[in-house]
Amino acid sequence: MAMLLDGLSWVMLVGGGLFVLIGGIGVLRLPDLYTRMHAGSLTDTLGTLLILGGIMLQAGLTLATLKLLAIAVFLLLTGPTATYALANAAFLAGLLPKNADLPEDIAP
Amino acid sequence: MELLGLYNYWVFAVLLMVGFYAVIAKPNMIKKLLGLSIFQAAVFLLYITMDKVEGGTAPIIQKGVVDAIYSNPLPQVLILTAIVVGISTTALGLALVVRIYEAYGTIEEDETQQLDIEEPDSQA
Amino acid sequence: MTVVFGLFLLTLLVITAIAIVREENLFTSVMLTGIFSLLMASNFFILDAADVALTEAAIGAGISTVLLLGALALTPRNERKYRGGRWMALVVVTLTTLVVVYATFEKPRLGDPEAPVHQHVAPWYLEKTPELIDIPNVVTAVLGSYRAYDTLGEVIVVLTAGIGVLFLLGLPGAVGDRKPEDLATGRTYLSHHLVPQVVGQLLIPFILLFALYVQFHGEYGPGGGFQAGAIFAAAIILYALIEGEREALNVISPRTLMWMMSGGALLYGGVGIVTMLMGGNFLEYGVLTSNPIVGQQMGIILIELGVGITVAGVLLAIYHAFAARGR
Amino acid sequence: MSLAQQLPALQIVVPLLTAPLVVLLRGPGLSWAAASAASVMAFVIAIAITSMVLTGGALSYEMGGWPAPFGITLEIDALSALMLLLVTGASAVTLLCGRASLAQNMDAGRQHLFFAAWLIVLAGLAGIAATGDAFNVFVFMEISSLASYVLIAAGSDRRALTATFKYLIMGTIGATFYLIGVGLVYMMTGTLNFADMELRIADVTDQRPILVAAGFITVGLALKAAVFPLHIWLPNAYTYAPHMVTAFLAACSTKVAIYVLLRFDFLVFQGNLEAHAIQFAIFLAPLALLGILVGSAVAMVEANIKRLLAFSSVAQIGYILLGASFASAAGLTASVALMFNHALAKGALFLAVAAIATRIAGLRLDDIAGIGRRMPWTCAALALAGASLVGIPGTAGFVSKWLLLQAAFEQGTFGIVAIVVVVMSSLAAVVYIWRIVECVYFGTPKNEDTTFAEAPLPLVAGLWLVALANVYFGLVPALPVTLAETAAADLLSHLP
Amino acid sequence: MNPTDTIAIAMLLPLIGAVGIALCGRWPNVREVVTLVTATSLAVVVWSLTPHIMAGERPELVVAPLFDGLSLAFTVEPLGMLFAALASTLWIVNSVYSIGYMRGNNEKNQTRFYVCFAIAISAVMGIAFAGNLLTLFLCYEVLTLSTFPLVAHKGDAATVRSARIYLGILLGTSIALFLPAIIWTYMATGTLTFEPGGIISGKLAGPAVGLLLGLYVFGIGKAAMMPVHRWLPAAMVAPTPVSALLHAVAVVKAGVFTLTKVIIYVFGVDFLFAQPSAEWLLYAAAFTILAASVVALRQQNLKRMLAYSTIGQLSYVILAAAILTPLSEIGAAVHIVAHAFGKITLFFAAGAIYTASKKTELNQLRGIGARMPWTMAAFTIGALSMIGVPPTGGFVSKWFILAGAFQSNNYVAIFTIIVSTILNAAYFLPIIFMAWFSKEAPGGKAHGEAPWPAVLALCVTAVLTLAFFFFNQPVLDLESQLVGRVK
Repeated sequence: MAMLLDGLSWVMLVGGGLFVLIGGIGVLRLPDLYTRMHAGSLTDTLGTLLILGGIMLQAGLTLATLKLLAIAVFLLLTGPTATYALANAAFLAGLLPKNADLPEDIAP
Repeated sequence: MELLGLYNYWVFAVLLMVGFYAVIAKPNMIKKLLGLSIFQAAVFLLYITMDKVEGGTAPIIQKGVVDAIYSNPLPQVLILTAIVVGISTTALGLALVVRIYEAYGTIEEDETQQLDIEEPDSQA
Repeated sequence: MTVVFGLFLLTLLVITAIAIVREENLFTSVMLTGIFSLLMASNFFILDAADVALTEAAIGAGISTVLLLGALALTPRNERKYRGGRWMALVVVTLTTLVVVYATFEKPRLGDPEAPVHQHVAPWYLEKTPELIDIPNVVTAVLGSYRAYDTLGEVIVVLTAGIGVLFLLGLPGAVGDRKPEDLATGRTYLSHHLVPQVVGQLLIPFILLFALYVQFHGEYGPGGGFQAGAIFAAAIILYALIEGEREALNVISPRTLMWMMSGGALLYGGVGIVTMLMGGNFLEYGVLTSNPIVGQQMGIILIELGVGITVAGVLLAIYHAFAARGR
Repeated sequence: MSLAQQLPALQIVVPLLTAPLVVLLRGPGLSWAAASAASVMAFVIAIAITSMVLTGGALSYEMGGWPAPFGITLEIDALSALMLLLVTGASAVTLLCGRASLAQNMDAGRQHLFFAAWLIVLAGLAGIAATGDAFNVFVFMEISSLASYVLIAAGSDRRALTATFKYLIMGTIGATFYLIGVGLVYMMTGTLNFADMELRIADVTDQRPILVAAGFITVGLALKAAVFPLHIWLPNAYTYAPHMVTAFLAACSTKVAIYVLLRFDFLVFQGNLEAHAIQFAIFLAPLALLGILVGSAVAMVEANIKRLLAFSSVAQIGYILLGASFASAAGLTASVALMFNHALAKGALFLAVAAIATRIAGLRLDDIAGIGRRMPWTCAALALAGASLVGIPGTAGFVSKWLLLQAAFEQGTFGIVAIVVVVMSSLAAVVYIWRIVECVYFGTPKNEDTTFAEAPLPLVAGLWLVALANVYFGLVPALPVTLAETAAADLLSHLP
Repeated sequence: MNPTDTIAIAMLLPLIGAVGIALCGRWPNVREVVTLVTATSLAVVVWSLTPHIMAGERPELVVAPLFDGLSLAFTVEPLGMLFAALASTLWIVNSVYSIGYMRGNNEKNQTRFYVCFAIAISAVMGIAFAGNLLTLFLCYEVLTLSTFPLVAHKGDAATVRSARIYLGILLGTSIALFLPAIIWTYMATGTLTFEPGGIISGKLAGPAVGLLLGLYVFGIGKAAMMPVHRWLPAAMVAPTPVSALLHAVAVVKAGVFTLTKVIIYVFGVDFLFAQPSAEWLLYAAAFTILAASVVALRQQNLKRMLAYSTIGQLSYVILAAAILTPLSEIGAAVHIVAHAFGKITLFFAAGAIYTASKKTELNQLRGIGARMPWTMAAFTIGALSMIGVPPTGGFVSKWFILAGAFQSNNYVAIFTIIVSTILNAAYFLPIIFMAWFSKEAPGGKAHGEAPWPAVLALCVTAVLTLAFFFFNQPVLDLESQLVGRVK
């Protein structure tokens, strides 16, 4: 059982690390702000969540797990919010997605 | 390992250099303030580096744990103070910059100096 | 392992610093400064300086970034391009650095337990604290009792910064001729951002709670007045960002802010005066109660409270001064 | 514990804690009264402390009841006492008599903040002078610096802002340098207490970091003390600050930095660090001479009298440093006495400037031409203080000049150089002071209204108080000279 | 009233007078009365000291201890006594004259004039009675500063410029040379008190002595040794009473008096006599005498000519002191008096002429003797005294100086005195001749004598000049004490 949990946690940790890496590459490689944000959001949602989960499994049922849980919740709240705000601000600032063909009515 | 042991000090030196350069070479006042905070951060690093003890933990005494090694609390206290002093200086500096921009219409030091030279030395 | 991680962070620090200086868009520079402070904080953490890390994160990465942005909102965003000719500066800077490096060759290696730093005063603190003050966090003990005089000075520094900024920029309703009513009402930056508002309102209570935790848990874990004050201020600032200056100033009125600024310092100093009246030296908490240890703890809690109040008040006042200056 | 034993703490606590109270007071009058009361009380305490030091020797006070080096202690010897007298005295006089000049161009809504900042400067400077802890010096240095930025920025001219910014940048660099130096010393000794450092620094095997630390501390403090060529912040700061602030700061602030320099150099470094003694003599003495020459030279051609006096301050700082760089009993005595007497002379001069500024718009020489008839009292005091600055016998300035030359005579060939420089700059002083006095009395007024328009009474009264102090301490220089001699003996007793 | 208090009173009286004058500024007559009363009472006080000094007393007064061993102290000795008596007495005469002059030319700022004058006199008393070099230096500077407003009295640009020269040279030399000299002396000897026989002997030797002497001679700019004499002609822009009392008596005499005191009480005559490195002083003085006389010969403005003649006459005193023989020392002292009487008479005359006729140039003086007989008579007496013709005071002093010179076979001195006497004659006699015997230039406006106070004053001084030839015994007795100490 412990064996299994340990394995699972490691899988999650490695997976998380992988997503973070992908997110990083994405931020560097993708063409414009929106797509980059897309990649970035990958980092601070899935990546971090997996890592946190892995650590929780490592920690077992302790106060630490509780704290990690809280962190996870807050990340879930803040991450998307930040992404949203950023995108919205960029759009209002008149930054259009690369080669986007928007209908006239929502053009800024 | 011997050199790694000194790496912190060198980073301190380099940060010092970078910040100091920004302070004296950049005419933009906000840039100067940013440089100033880097300059101070370098010093924080110097102090915190010296409080580290190998295999030690933060100086929060756990009851019952015998012969635990703790890092040195004193530099931490000093740097807590220094950080606060730093932010206070930055805040005051920024307020000045805002007022200067309102009064001169620029925050580039060389330009303000130019304006001062042009202005006849009136009421001092 | 930690050493390698440390090297990594330090290198990142240097790179960030250089980027900050080279970047010509001040907005970017400011953002990078935030990152710089976070890196520095984590660095402090691996160097076993939890309290400093917390402070640097709260003040360096949080508050100072906000203040810089507040100032940037009132000044040009871009640094003017200008021709070089700064050899003098380069020479001075290089000389300074060389001198430092010259000195560092003789310095004790990182974490060397034999270093004189760890011989003289520090061990005494670590040994005596349990029996003299009996709180786990030695940093708080040193900050609050052994070197409480420094800390008082520090509070006054913060207060001075507040006084200075208010003197220069004014604070609607307290300093200068503007009243909060003059400020634009209603939702400000985020008027068309529904999501952040909802989430923000959701988070603010937790942030306040956390501030109180940091404030009163300071004797046992990392934390204390400065960090708590900064976090508290951050919460209110968030509220101001969501709901606008005017509303924020209605929540905590300018006069209240002034009272917080001075009140904290006065509370701190008052403790000292009381100890004097009770026949001790200035800030000698031992005399507060019959049992000196309890007295010490009491004193530390009180002065930490004073610190927290002043810091929160000043940081808020400064923020409002900047934010209200714009409109 | 008796009150007398608490005095050292009260000396700093009184102004330090009155400041937040003043912030809460609304209305300029009330806040001014509170601030004045606090600084007068501080002055009284300083006098009491001085008498105690003169009779009973140095005082020591353990903050929080923790003994050094674990806690912070206040160590007040003759030198500190002199500094305390200067700081508190300057503050008390300028505040009491300066109300009119301050209210002149500052809206009432902000004055309470201004007075709070003033008290904080006072407390900060006093704290530096009193403390025996190297880091505590840094804290109080920052307290006084930040607050004095506020005071200077209160100047009516927009150039006050840029001047303050320059001061802020240079001041912070100076403080940070000092911090680096203290850090290095702490790293090698593991203590922050001056006395303790002195003991432990001797055992440090390799002195490289100590030497570098000495360098950083000296440069940092030199920045704060406006030692040539690090003085560039001073002229504008003094010129565009409110006149009363100039009078207050010019009287004491730079001297406090020099005081720390002396303390560190003689108590901590020179005793143990051969190289440092030489560093002191080799680097500081020439800088002092250059400062004297340049300061006097610029002052001779400067047209704005405040800036003129500011440059003369640069020269005077050179004098103080020169005396110290002899590292002899006579030299240090001269140096300390100079601090006291220069504070008297410059304080009076800037007070006179403030008095003039209450009636005349500009402060260029041609603006003040021929006002001797309009403001006889002010101008007479101005001439008197000027005589003291020049060093006319019978004034305080003469005493210190005499001591300085006497010290220089002991120095052999270098002494001769020093004498020549000092004499030259005294002649320069005759010239630039005379430019003012002659302009005031014999210049032809711009506008021909010769209506009697004397400055407000309190201002003139305070001005004359200080001016007469110049004469008194010129004829009966017992107090400053005794203090100076004791201080010099203290400092030298730490040399090997 | 014991002598010690008298010293204090002698210095305080003029100050009190100054305050009184300032207060009475609104009513000129009262103000003048105050001036006269002060002057007379001062003279009485000072003279009341003479019997004590004659009896060989040396009353001392220590006001305040300054730093390490130095104090603000006063003592009275023959030379100082003589100087004080001279200045205080002539102040009365001068005040009478001033009243005539200032009103005759209705000058402005008269109150300031009288106040500063009183302060200057008090400073002179201080110099005369100073017990050590430091005290003397103090009063010396006070005198310089208090006389500045008198010199710059007119206040127009030209006056201020000359006044600047006046102050610049006097203050500059005193700070740059005099003060270092004092400090050097103090460092070398550990004291600054005036000791009979000097304090330097044995402490310094060789060229150092010469150098120190040089610092003193040129540091004491008031002695107007060339090349630091420029201030004296510059000071002639002042109203004539100032030139008369201050720049013929008080200030310049303060210079030579200080120098003599330094030579006698600091160096010590015998010691200096043995110093080859000090001989240059003699030649410097001789040069000044001759050069000044030649320059005077070429002056067209009466007051400037008198100024240069003063420079020459001052160097007589220095020369006499530098001959370093007992008789010559007496000669120095006596010459201070003799020249004072003579020169003040001349200046009074010049001032009277200006007041009556607004004439300042020599060539305007043709036939003026007919219009202003009293004035010109006095002028003649003064001039004769300058030349040294019996029966005038000038002869007495010259006699002693020559005697001293012969005593030590000092041919340089003898030669100088003879030549300069000829030169003096060469520039004074033509004036007298013009004034009495040549015809007045046509078209000159008619005018009579100056206001009576002025005439009265100049007659008095002229009489004194003559009287001093016959009744100089007291002075000689007084000063022979000095010599007694020198021997």
